[in-house]
Amino acid sequence: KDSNVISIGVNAELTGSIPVAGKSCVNAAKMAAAEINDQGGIAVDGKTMRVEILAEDNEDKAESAAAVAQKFVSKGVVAMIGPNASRNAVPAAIVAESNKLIMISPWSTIPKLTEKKKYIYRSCFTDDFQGVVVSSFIYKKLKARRAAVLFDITSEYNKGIAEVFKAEFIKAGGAVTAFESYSTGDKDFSAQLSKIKASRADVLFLPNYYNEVPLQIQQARQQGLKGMIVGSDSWGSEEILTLGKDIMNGLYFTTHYAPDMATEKAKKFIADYEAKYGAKPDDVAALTYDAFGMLFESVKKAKSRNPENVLAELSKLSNFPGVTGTMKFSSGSGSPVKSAVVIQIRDNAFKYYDTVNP
Amino acid sequence: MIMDEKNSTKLLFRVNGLSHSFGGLKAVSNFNLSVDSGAIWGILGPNGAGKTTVFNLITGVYKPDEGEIIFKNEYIDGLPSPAIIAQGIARTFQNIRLFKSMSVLDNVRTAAYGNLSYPLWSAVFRTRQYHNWENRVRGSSSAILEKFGLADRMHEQAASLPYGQQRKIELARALLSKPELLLLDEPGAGMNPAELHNLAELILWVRKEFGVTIILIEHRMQLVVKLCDYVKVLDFGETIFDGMTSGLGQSEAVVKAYFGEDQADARH
Amino acid sequence: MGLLLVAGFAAAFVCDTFNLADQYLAQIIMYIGINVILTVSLNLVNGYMGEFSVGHAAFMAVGAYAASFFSVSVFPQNPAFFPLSLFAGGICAAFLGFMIAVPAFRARDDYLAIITLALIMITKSVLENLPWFGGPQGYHGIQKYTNLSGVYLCTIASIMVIRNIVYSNFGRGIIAVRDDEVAANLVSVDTKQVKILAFVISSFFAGIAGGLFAHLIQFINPRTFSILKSTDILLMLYLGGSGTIIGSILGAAIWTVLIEALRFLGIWRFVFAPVALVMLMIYRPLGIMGGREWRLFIPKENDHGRKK
Amino acid sequence: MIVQQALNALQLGSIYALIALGYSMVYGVLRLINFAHGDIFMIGSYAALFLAVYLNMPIALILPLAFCAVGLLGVTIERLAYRPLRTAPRASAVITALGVGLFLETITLAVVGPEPKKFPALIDLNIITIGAFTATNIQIIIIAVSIALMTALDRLIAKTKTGMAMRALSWDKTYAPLFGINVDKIISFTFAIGAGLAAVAGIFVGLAYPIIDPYMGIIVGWKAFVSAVIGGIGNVKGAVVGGFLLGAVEILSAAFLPSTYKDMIVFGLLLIILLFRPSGLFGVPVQKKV
Amino acid sequence: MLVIENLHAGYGPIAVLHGVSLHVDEGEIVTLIGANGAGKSTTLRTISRLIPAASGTILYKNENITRCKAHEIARRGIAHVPEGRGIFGNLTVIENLLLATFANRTRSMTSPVINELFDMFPLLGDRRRQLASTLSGGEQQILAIARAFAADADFFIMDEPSMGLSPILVKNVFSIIADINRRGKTILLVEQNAIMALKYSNRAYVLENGRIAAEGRSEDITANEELKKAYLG
Ligand SMILES: Nc1ncnc2c1ncn2[C@@H]1O[C@H](COP(=O)(O)OP(=O)(O)OP(=O)(O)O)[C@@H](O)[C@H]1O
Ligand SMILES: Nc1ncnc2c1ncn2[C@@H]1O[C@H](COP(=O)(O)OP(=O)(O)OP(=O)(O)O)[C@@H](O)[C@H]1O
Ligand SMILES: [Mg+2]
Ligand SMILES: [Mg+2]
Repeated sequence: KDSNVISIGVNAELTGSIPVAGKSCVNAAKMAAAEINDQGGIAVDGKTMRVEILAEDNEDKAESAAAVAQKFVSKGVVAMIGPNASRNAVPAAIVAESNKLIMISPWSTIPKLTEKKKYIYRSCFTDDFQGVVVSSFIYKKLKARRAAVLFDITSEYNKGIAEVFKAEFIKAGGAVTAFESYSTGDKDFSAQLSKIKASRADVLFLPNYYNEVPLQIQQARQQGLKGMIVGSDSWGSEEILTLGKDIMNGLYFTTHYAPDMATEKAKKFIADYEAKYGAKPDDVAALTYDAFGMLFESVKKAKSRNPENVLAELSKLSNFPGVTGTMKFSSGSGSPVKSAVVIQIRDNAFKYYDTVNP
Repeated sequence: MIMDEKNSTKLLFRVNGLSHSFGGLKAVSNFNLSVDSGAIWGILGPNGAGKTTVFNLITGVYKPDEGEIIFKNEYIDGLPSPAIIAQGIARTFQNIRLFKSMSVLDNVRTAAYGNLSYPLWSAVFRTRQYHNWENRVRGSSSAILEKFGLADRMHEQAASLPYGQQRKIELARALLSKPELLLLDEPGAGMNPAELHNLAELILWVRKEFGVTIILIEHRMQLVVKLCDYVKVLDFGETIFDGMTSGLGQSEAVVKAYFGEDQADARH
Repeated sequence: MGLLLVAGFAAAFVCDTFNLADQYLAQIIMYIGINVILTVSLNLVNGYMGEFSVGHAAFMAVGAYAASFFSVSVFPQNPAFFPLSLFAGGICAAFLGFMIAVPAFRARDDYLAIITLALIMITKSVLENLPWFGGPQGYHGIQKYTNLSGVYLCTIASIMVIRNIVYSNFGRGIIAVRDDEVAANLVSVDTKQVKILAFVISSFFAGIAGGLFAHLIQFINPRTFSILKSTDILLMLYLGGSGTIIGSILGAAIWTVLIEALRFLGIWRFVFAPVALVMLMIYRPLGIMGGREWRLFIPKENDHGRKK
Repeated sequence: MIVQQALNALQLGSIYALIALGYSMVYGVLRLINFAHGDIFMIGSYAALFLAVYLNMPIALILPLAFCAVGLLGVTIERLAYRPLRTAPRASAVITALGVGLFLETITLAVVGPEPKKFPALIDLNIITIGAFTATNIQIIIIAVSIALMTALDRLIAKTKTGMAMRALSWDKTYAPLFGINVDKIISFTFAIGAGLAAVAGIFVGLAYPIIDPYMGIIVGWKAFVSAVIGGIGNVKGAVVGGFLLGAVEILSAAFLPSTYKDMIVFGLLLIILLFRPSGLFGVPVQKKV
Repeated sequence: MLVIENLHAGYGPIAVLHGVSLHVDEGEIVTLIGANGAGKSTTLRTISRLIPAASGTILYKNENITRCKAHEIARRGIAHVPEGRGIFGNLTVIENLLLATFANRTRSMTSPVINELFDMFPLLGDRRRQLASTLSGGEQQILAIARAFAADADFFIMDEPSMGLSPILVKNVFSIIADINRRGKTILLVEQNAIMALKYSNRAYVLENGRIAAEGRSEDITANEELKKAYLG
């Protein structure tokens, strides 16, 4: 073990069903490390140390995610960033917690991830919060009373948020007229969409990944579905614009940050990322970058690599100015309190529309 | 209970009015046979007459459309094959069917499955019961193989042996289940006259040694003449001759359908 | 031999009790053990019986969910009850194996592949829709009861049981079904019974492996038990060589270690690994062991020094 | 509604059927479940994307070119990976196929990157509306071309000597050369046609569902395999009927039953079909005389 | 017409033929006899290249065909009735016959040709649309023989054509063999029904353990007491 580096593990889905997320995560991680190293590193234990990234592929498999976490424990990393999908984050978190390894998941939104855990953090908000946000947006802002949902039932994120939304929307007084599902990899949604059409919903909520959403919208329009369509943070990759083109215009989704309203810090991040990788950062990249930001901040404050010291600082973090908004941790929870934004797609670009605070 | 109609000799096996068709083709119709203990019966007939089908019906490969099959005073028609075999009927196949990946010994031993007398857990924990039974089966299998002159090739893969020896393995396998009735489907196919001679000796010896009753299907008259006490000749599923072997040549129908006019020539 | 086994257990037990082994190493060893159980048990159906089942992920899933259900909700939260939960999981999986054996009587060959594929899809869909187990969000709150000695015991037990079955009258029946099912029937092998037996035993151990897996990872979700899990097991089985126990063990160990060791290659290991696999299949179609069994796994009474 | 859904089912079914044909043909000749076939279909989609975006070709050129290029890929795969295994146990070949599939996926992932790609609109979309019923010209083209291709293939297999040779090989390869059949050639031909049809399906998927990614072949591949089996694997008519049936069941079960249970219903139905017709709808049970 | 010199062949590591030399002249019927496992079928399989020759040469019509592929040999006009029949069970009887014309590009299967075959073998005529796998053993054997004629070859290799046939059909088959021989076809025959075969053939070879042990005119072989005892019973 090199005694003069701060090693940080990245537990990412480089192969398997969400390789894009894995790649963004590793990209952002490398960028964050390079930035801090360009500044000379971080002063800890009386020395200035460079940051070293150990990125490992977890194949988008629970057991591999756990194995990678265990490997990082053996290697004595200071902290682990990732995994991103909840199905991998949860088992990795179990390993991390029992081995006292700090873990920050950029993207896992399942509420259970951080419950009753001391060492587990995340840089995104949870499904619960987002479900409320989407529901109130549709109910209050769009003034819609009849909503339909189409979601991927085999994916924990999609199903989780769809259910929270349904409960919230009904609680608010609306009606969920159709609650339809499909399986990952399906390409034809015509049957579900015509049921949705027949249910006379005003709004369709699609809490699905950006690589599927354009297909769904295209087919919805072909079926003659004319109402508004709303999405969640899983839309938050500009790829969705390339894939969907015009049909995306006018639609809303909730997410972590809006590029056009971004802070200086965020603008710089976006520009740097684009310069380095030739593509706009997606939400995984931004959240990973923030996970690193929070971690670096805590290490700096603790002036130590000792996990317990770092953890003490991390848990106290308040008003951390991240790319994806300002975050703070309170009451011992590893889930940050942060605001969500609503974005509207206009002229083939993400445009800030509204901010929702917790 | 079916009463023994005949006299002193014991009736072992009886088939009454057996019929079977494939689609529109009536492969076997109204086939009757009564076999006494210890006899050797031959079933003859032109190609496609339905002989193999009769064996398949007896051993439960096909279910008869009509008719009954009675073995040792019990109806066996409609039973699944393993149950029929376990009653004491064994057979060989027109095209040799050995278990290719198994050793000669294992091929033969497999036929003891029907008499299995230890439970699964006994095998898992290798109890005394397991060892006793396995030793017994191994003993009787090697004994049979020994008698067939195959003892030295016992552990070789069955498929690598020459044709003639494979036929013997099949016969040995059939005998392991201690059958009372043995059905042989063209055992002499592909053998030269000298080998046929040896085969006949072997079958006679098997009858004596194991006390089995035999029904065989055969086209090689040399074998039929030497072995069979009685023959039955089928043509288009119908019986055209039924009686002592010696009477075969006298039946005009048989000569016409089976031997062809120049009978002497065919009876080599 | 017996001594060796006891020593192995003692070593595992000591490591567990005093937390001696490196946790990462221990984790990988346990994965290997679980994979060996899966591979050896699949071998019974795919190797010895010569069918092509792809349903092991489903049996594993049922074992995992059932064992977790028992350990979380039925029995007291105490490791002492873990063997019971594990066994219950195995039984549930075995029951599913029994159910699938019935259509398997009728379909043969590649239709069995399809039936078992359907089984995976249905099992996964059921688990996604059952509210009690968390659906796609997964089953949480499982305790870590799986340890080295547990995995060791189960692995050895599965190997011994399958070895003893294969080299018994039942095993000859199973192999006879592979070589010639019709002929097997006609030399008194009850092929229905044989198939039920093979399926039930095979899925029982897959269920055990699932239970161990669940209590190691402490979290399971339906996606873990997708068709990809089955293909992994298939790859391990045929990599080592089906129809031999040593082949299954080697296949599981090599594949697990290789994928783990080459993790740093990222995507590229899944470019190279298949190429290596295809090359191996071409030059050794029967897998690494080439159909040869290790003497250790042939019971004394069956060992004839196999002439080539 | 039902007419509308039927049309949707036909479109999905055509695609399944085209891919299922490749499975079935290869299976028919080699008794090999070519698990790489779904990935060949994916390559077909990418090949068309390449031709359209980088070489700016029109659809009329892309279809035949992609057919040939991917057909050649099929032949190459057979040549390199499957031919050496022709006498090996069947399972080795199946595992090799799994390996080839995995290779095709990851090499695509590594080379073109994991980001999904937008498939260009090669045909201008026209929506035809008659009352409440809407159809698109793309739907109609897909269905028509698929049916034409399948009919041609069925004729080929049932009526020509080559077709007969293909069927003969599935029964026995050792003795086939005795009758002047060039086994290698027939097998290569089979792979070429099967892979070519998969490429056509790949293009059609691109047209109908214009987002493609390196993993798109997995699910569709399995489903096409299921179609082939429902119909009776090794049987061309069966593959077509199986494909349409699966498309119909998927669409109709999602349309008229709770869509959460879709997979359960689809695969449950498959189980039931196989329970009552263990060799598939059109499969002739393999009868070997005892 | 066919000259084999010092042929060695076998199955993988197992050597079966240890230097077989024989020749068949145009218009002849030559019989090859020998005990089970002597290597008769192996010899025939090597000629039609179902298995490769390890060494030695095979000349057909003065051309070396030792390295030709099996389908090329068939297309040169050598028809092989294999042991175990090798019929295609999933094709119908008529399709089996049609397929055999693959070997002869110039011959399209017109109905007169098929009808001629069905006239020759009436047993098949009744079953022309039946799947070959469901034929009885003897029917399959007849189909295998008929199929060899479909390609209109010049040279026929027949491996135990009478196996499993009833006496009447055995005679029938032999008379057909004699008949096509009269029409100028050459035949190499392996038969266990040696007496019958020798009666119809011009010359014969005796194969023992992969070597030619004796050869001569058929009458001489029949008369040889020693051979008679070993092979003719
Ligand atoms: N499964 C089947 N489907 C259709 N026809 C069949 C089937 N099995 C047998 N047959 C037909 O039934 C008839 C009787 O067949 P079988 O095998 O019993 O004849 P065999 O008397 O044994 O003839 P051989 O002496 O040639 O073996 C034949 O004409 C055959 O074509
Ligand atoms: N596929 C094979 N693999 C290995 N050995 C074989 C194979 N086929 C035949 N043999 C062996 O080759 C030897 C010669 O066999 P061959 O079939 O040529 O004999 P044959 O003279 O035709 O005998 P038969 O009268 O039984 O047909 C035998 O010892 C046999 O065991
Ligand atoms: Mg017969
Ligand atoms: Mg021979």
